[in-house]
Amino acid sequence: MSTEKQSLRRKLDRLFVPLTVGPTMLWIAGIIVYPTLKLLWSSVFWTNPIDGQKEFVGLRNFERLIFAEGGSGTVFGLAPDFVSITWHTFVYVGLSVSISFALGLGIALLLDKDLKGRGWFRTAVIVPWILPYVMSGLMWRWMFNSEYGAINGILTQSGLLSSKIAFFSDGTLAMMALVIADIWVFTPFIIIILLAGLQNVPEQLYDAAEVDGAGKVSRFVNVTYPFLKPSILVALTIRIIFDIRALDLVWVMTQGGPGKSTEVWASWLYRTAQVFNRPGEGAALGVVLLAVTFLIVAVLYRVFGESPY
Amino acid sequence: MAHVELNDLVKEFDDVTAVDGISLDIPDESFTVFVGPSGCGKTTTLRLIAGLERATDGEIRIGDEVVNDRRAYERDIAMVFQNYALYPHKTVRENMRFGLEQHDTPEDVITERVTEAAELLQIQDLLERKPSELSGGQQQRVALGRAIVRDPAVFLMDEPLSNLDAKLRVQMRAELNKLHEELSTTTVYVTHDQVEAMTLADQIAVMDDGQIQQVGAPTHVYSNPRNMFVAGFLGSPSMNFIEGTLERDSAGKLQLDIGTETHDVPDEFDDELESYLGDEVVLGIRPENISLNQDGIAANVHPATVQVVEPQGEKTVLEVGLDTGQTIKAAVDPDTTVQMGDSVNLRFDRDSLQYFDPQTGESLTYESKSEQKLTA
Amino acid sequence: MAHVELNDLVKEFDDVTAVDGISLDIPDESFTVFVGPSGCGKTTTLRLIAGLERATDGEIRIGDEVVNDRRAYERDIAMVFQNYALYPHKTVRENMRFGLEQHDTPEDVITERVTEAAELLQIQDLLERKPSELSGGQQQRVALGRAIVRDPAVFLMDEPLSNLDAKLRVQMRAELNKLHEELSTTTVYVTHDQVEAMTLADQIAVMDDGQIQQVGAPTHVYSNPRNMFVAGFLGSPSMNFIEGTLERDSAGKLQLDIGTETHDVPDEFDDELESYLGDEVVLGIRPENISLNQDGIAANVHPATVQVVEPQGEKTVLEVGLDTGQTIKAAVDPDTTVQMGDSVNLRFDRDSLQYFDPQTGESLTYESKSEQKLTA
Amino acid sequence: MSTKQSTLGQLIAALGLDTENEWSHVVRERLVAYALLGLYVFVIWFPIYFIFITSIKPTSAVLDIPISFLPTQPTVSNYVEIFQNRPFELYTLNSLIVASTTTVICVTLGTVTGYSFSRYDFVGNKTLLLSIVGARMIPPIALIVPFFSIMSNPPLIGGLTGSLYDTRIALILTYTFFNLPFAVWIMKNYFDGVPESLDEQARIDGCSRWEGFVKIILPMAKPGIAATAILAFIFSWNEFVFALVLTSSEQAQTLPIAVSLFVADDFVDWAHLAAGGMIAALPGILFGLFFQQYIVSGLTQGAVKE
Amino acid sequence: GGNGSSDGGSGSDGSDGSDGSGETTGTGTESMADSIVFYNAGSLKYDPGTEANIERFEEETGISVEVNEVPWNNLKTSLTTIWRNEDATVDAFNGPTWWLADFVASDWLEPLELGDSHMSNFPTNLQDLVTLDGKTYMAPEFGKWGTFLYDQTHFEAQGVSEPPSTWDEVVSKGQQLKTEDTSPFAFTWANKDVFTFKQFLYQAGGQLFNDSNEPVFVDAGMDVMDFFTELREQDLIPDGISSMGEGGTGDTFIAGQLASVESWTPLGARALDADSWGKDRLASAKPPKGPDSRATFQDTNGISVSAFSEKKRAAKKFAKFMTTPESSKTNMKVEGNPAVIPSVYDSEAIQSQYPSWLLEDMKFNLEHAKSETYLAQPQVDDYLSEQITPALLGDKDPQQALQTAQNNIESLYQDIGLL
Ligand SMILES: Nc1ncnc2c1ncn2[C@@H]1O[C@H](COP(=O)(O)OP(=O)(O)OP(=O)(O)O)[C@@H](O)[C@H]1O
Ligand SMILES: Nc1ncnc2c1ncn2[C@@H]1O[C@H](COP(=O)(O)OP(=O)(O)OP(=O)(O)O)[C@@H](O)[C@H]1O
Ligand SMILES: [Mg+2]
Ligand SMILES: [Mg+2]
Repeated sequence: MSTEKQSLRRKLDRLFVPLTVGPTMLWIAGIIVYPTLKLLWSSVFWTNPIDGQKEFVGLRNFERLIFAEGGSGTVFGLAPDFVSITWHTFVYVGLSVSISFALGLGIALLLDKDLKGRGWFRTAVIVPWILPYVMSGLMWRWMFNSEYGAINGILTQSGLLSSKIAFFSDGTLAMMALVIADIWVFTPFIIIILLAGLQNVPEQLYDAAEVDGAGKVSRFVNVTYPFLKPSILVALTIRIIFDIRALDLVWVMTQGGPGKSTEVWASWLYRTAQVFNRPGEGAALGVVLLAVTFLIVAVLYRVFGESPY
Repeated sequence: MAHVELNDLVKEFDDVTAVDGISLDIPDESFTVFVGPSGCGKTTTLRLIAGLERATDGEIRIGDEVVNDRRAYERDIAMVFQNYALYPHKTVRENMRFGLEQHDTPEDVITERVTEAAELLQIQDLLERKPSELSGGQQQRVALGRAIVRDPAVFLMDEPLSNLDAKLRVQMRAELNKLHEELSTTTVYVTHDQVEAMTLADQIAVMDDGQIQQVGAPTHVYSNPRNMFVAGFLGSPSMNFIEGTLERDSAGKLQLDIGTETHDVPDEFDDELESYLGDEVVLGIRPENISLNQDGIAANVHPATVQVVEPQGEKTVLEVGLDTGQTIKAAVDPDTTVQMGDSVNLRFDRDSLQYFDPQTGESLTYESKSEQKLTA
Repeated sequence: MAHVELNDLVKEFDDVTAVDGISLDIPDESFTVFVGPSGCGKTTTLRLIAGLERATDGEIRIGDEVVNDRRAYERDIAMVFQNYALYPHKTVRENMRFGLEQHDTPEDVITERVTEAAELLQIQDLLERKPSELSGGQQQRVALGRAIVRDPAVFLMDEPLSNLDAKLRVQMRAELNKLHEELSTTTVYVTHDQVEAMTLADQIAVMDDGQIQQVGAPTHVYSNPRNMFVAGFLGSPSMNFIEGTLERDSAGKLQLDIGTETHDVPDEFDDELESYLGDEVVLGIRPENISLNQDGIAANVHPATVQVVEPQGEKTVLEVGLDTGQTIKAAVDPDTTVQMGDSVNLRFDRDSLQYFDPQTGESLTYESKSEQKLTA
Repeated sequence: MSTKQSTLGQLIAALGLDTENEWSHVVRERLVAYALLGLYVFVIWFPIYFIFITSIKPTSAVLDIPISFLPTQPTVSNYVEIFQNRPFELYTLNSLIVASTTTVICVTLGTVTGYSFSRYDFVGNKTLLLSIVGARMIPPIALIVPFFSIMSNPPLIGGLTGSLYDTRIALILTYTFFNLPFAVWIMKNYFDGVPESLDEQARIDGCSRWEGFVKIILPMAKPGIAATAILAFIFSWNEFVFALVLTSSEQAQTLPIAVSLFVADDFVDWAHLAAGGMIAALPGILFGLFFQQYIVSGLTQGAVKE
Repeated sequence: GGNGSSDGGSGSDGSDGSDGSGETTGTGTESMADSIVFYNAGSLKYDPGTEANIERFEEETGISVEVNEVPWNNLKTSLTTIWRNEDATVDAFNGPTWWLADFVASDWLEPLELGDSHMSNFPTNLQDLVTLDGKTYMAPEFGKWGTFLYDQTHFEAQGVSEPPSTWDEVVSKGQQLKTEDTSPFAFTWANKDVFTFKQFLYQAGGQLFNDSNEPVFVDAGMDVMDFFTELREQDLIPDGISSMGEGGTGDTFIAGQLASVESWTPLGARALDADSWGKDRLASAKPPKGPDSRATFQDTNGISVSAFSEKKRAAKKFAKFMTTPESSKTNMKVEGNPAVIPSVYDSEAIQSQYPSWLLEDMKFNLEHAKSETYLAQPQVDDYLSEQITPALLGDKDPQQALQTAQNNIESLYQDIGLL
């Protein structure tokens, strides 16, 4: 090898980290800095939705969103909207993430087995995620349709129910429909991330654990789980981040209704910023969401954030 | 504690037959050592006993039960893996505790046993480290520790001392010996270290190519190999083989024509060898049974030239060229003053001679020698 | 090809000092063997030379260049890792080819070298397998093969034969020897196998606790240990140490009072030992330098009782209790007929005696013995 | 064993369910696995089936009660009608281009950056990683307006490109921004599970960091890369809000927009919607089937595990 | 923020002055562009009438129209985003009248200057709706307002000969019309709850706001609530009204499960085409009279031109063209969209296509439809919706719900400086 080539090679090698990290940082920074600053900036302004007049209000947007300005129906001085929408979000995200995680983990473990035809199973299992969310949302709206939906069809035609259920007229049922759709759509994501993570578990450790007398559960806890942790972290974090700001399904299926019973943070933000044309409050909500997400991720990091080696 | 029985055990991987019909009885409380060349199927056999591989054919019994379909964790065994297989995310202590916890051992017993084992293995100071922070030998000791804290029906150990230095290895060997004397747990042990095999084993099983070549007490197998493979495999440097044609000398005594010289066959082998008269026969003699005879010619003394002198500390190995042209090895006293090029006379210890059929490799004198031993 | 120089090399992990100020000259074309107890820092030293760890302090030179800041790939070394580190997704062949491809070796050379190495290592039939389909010893041979196909400035080998059986190990040792003779590549080798160390090394470096205790030609170090650690570490079973008080007997000759008996100090040590008169001194004698003297009492013959008889094939190790109560080991002829409980007389070979300061562990006779050797 | 085996026997053997060659517990587990997977697949495919059934019903029969779950009078008229009106090939093409370009960028940058984050303890490693992931925590909905203005008047490169509004490039840039942080993060976590001793061996074999990374580590990171790629692809494939705001015509509109165009203000035409939905789903399904072997092998060709 | 509207005025005077003069004088710096970009809500597939008219426009003027289809739910978002960035991407769009107030207040729309001759085609209530501060901002294209349709076969079968003409009759005849499979009455619901409410509010003589922007709907709203409560309690409307989106109502009606229905869509046209329906079965009527009138809610769609457009002349030309009587007729012919020009109903082509009783009722509705343009429409509607939905479902006291809504809206208006 010529010395020239060699010194180039050395130079490139020394630049490995800058060259691998640099472009990504630039890319992200280039496209994030402005919008982020803009978000923070907007959150301390109040824009009149009518004439677009801007006014610096400091933290008043936050105050208004989170704390009730006196008045009735407040919980611990928090705005009733904030409380109820937070609760909906919590229910929606909590239920759909936990159920789809459990389901996804189970399926990933099954698919990790040495099964013939698992390739087809894997593809079949991913499909719900490939469909456009809008399409999925509409599909579930159709499934849950009070008259012609398949769910009502099955329930009544099989004689399980005598009359049809109007899923979208009842807050709880509508939320349930949303959660089911969400699980349906996003479980494949969990499956895929966990399935990839499972490939990193050294097989010999299963042997060691078996010899140590570990049954199935113990092997999972003591061998699979430690190696799966990074993937669990990724899966849960991304899943939660997605769900907290998931808009598509809610918007397509219920638009937050009936009433406000399925309004979640994402739809609230969208409504505030885009529909009501109140970018300042929308931005403030965005900042709150950002903080909450950070908090959740920090907790997840705490719990799952160490590598097995 | 339990005896282990292997009946016609076969294990095939896709296109490789790793274990090819092994039958072996491993008595309760015995210490059985597997030896054999690399890739002969030792580890696979251990894994079959452990329940980590499914036998393609044959039967495995532990205690009186056929365990072919029992899972590893149901078999109550402890195993030291050749590649350690430590849990990377657990500390040394946790690695050692784990097996005990799995068997619902009371906390105080766990603590006690782990402390004890750690001391014995000289890893007390490493208990809070992760495996990635340990040296090779330290990792191996942890792997060993993980097994010996247990109180299983069977111990399976796959070259558990291979990465330790000689001194530590002697200590560990002694500890394992003591442990076995105390607990009398049936132990199956794989090693490539002859000394380990000889000193630890109640019975030694020599494997080759997926099959067991010979089983028996270690000294017995060492001095009475059933065939050339076993003879050549055990001992280091390994046994010298000298080919020759069997004939009778003028006095009617059997002798081996080994080219330009002859070698006198001791009388007691007359019966076994008679039928090979005129045939090719292989003479086997271990290097340590060859000594330098500088006094003068006697029976079975062969002149030779020293080609290589290899001091190994406690002994010195000579590579010597016989006048026939063949090179053989002799292990002699380290104080020897012979040098390259010296002419020496080799004396073959007549009690240690072995004869083999060059075609089948079978020992021609196995039965008679074993008898000798037994009657002795 | 290059010489390697370590100057005051230090490597600290968080709270562990793995290498604690090593200085060593590894001459060009030499074969240097590191030995030392498990965890003493051998692997770490190798990794420092390889450039896989960054030295905390000190200097590493390869050729004439300080390479502390050179990357591993720029150092032109080949290394066999203690834990193999084979690429799991590549076949054996690909594993072996890879290093050559990296160095732009022409295709035909690659093919040739890989084929050759595979034959030499007896893994020709395994070339298309993945590492996970190999036995432990086979994997180790692949790891070795991956290094020897290369033609680097320095070979680094970390216990490359630990998982091979004795026979194969002897073969491989010979092959490595041959290879080194042919290529003369500077080689740094870690082993815990004494025989390997003795037979392969031009120079041997005995390490303990991150420091080098002694460097020198293997036989020299074996027979002239600088201190009790080296003396005790080399040799298996290891050297016996007997403590006593130095005094003069009625005849004015130096003797060691070892309790109920005395031991006569050979005259040539008078000079070195004189100053210790009345002090504690440790006598060292290797088991193989003790023989059974059944003829009658002579100088330095000690009566003892056989406690354990351990036949090891080529020799038999006796554990014998001296009348002083101390237990020592003796390696004797395997043909011996002594049995447990027998009373024997031990003869200590007077040329092989060593004396140490019990406080510092330093050999008191090192200089004189080395001189002897050199003048001899 | 007889040479003639029943088809069932052959199937059982092919699936590894014959007790003769396998552990009985393994066979049992496999059976259970097949059963559970079968059930799961059935349940998740049912809605798709129902939509499909809806789409081949005559418009009028869609609202028949009782609902028929079998195709009684199958017709393709809904499809024909849709196709007459919709440039689905364009939407699909847009979706494909946008999603695959985004995927390539994210996987490439994400993999190299993730690797550096996993292996090198450079200054600010933790902070940078945190800020990368943190960047992604801002709810995208809150960024619609800033993004629109960036895209319609790109800073720095604006003079060269002009407005990126209603171009695929705008979508690619946006989606890359959303996916890259995750890609980096997933890959970082994945590389954490690949033993470092292999990097070392590569260096001994004479590989620079680049070479070792490309030749040794990359092939072992296939499962992680596959997962990242799928994530990036599907996210871009499915994204709706930004596609909506940043595009306005079929030169850049993607499939999700196409689907939502079936929803009119005042009524939902289920039959046509179902047909349109099926069409919109088809590229995804075909794509999935086509790449299934890559997905599967990507997800399984792990380093540490066979 | 009082200068919002005045800004709008000066804005159009200043920067857009050349355009304005261009339109009136026919000369100026801007020549007629040869293409414009038109944002259509949803797929043109569902707007074949518009499609036909666009073709005619292109043929006749040589100006090509690039139609960008934007999903209906999101058109407003798209437009808002684009205009907040003062972007010229959009030249014209079609949308509902109730967007106008906000758009105009933000200075995002260009006055159309359609001229009296054009505007006089439309009924005055509609003219008022698209005129703010004396300028016309939208050319009404096609109408949407409640149509009362009923299933004549079912009525006959239950022995009801005449459709109900008052709220009371809805209740009394409802008892007769009710069968196991069929509900007597239904109206659009789901996310259109506010429209539904407003329609009944107008029939009750109420209004959301008075002339000084004060919300004043509680009293009339209570009439509506009482009516609804009665309907619900007597089981005269289907369960789960909140899932009765327009699609749902229409579909259910066509499926024969509703005796009568109030709907905004061209449901009449759809029902006529449906299987097992026909002129004998479908019938229409004027909406039942409430305490005050038979008004319906006016939800007309029209075409507006962006203030940021660089092709305003062509765009305005387009807006005008699309809303001529001829275009209106075409639209109705092709798609069944009720025309917003009364004279169209008298044209021969239309008369021959639709039954005269249907046309008669449509024309009646067009002329009696009511609406309001008010600012911050989405949020106002939201405040209304979140209160009346539970009230209508019986989960909340109606009086309190209405009062809360009114209070909320009032403070909203105070907040944004309207009160
Ligand atoms: N990454 C690490 N972190 C902390 N301590 C370490 C690390 N690597 C090695 N050590 C410690 O440094 C010391 C030297 O280790 P090294 O691997 O060099 O030993 P060795 O001489 O090769 O031993 P062996 O013969 O057992 O392989 C040991 O005590 C070991 O525990
Ligand atoms: N998973 C596998 N797939 C294919 N062949 C295998 C597999 N495991 C082991 N083998 C082969 O089976 C044979 C026996 O392997 P085994 O590991 O039992 O050898 P061993 O006696 O333990 O050797 P060593 O002393 O080298 O560890 C070897 O030839 C090996 O290559
Ligand atoms: Mg093995
Ligand atoms: Mg080491």
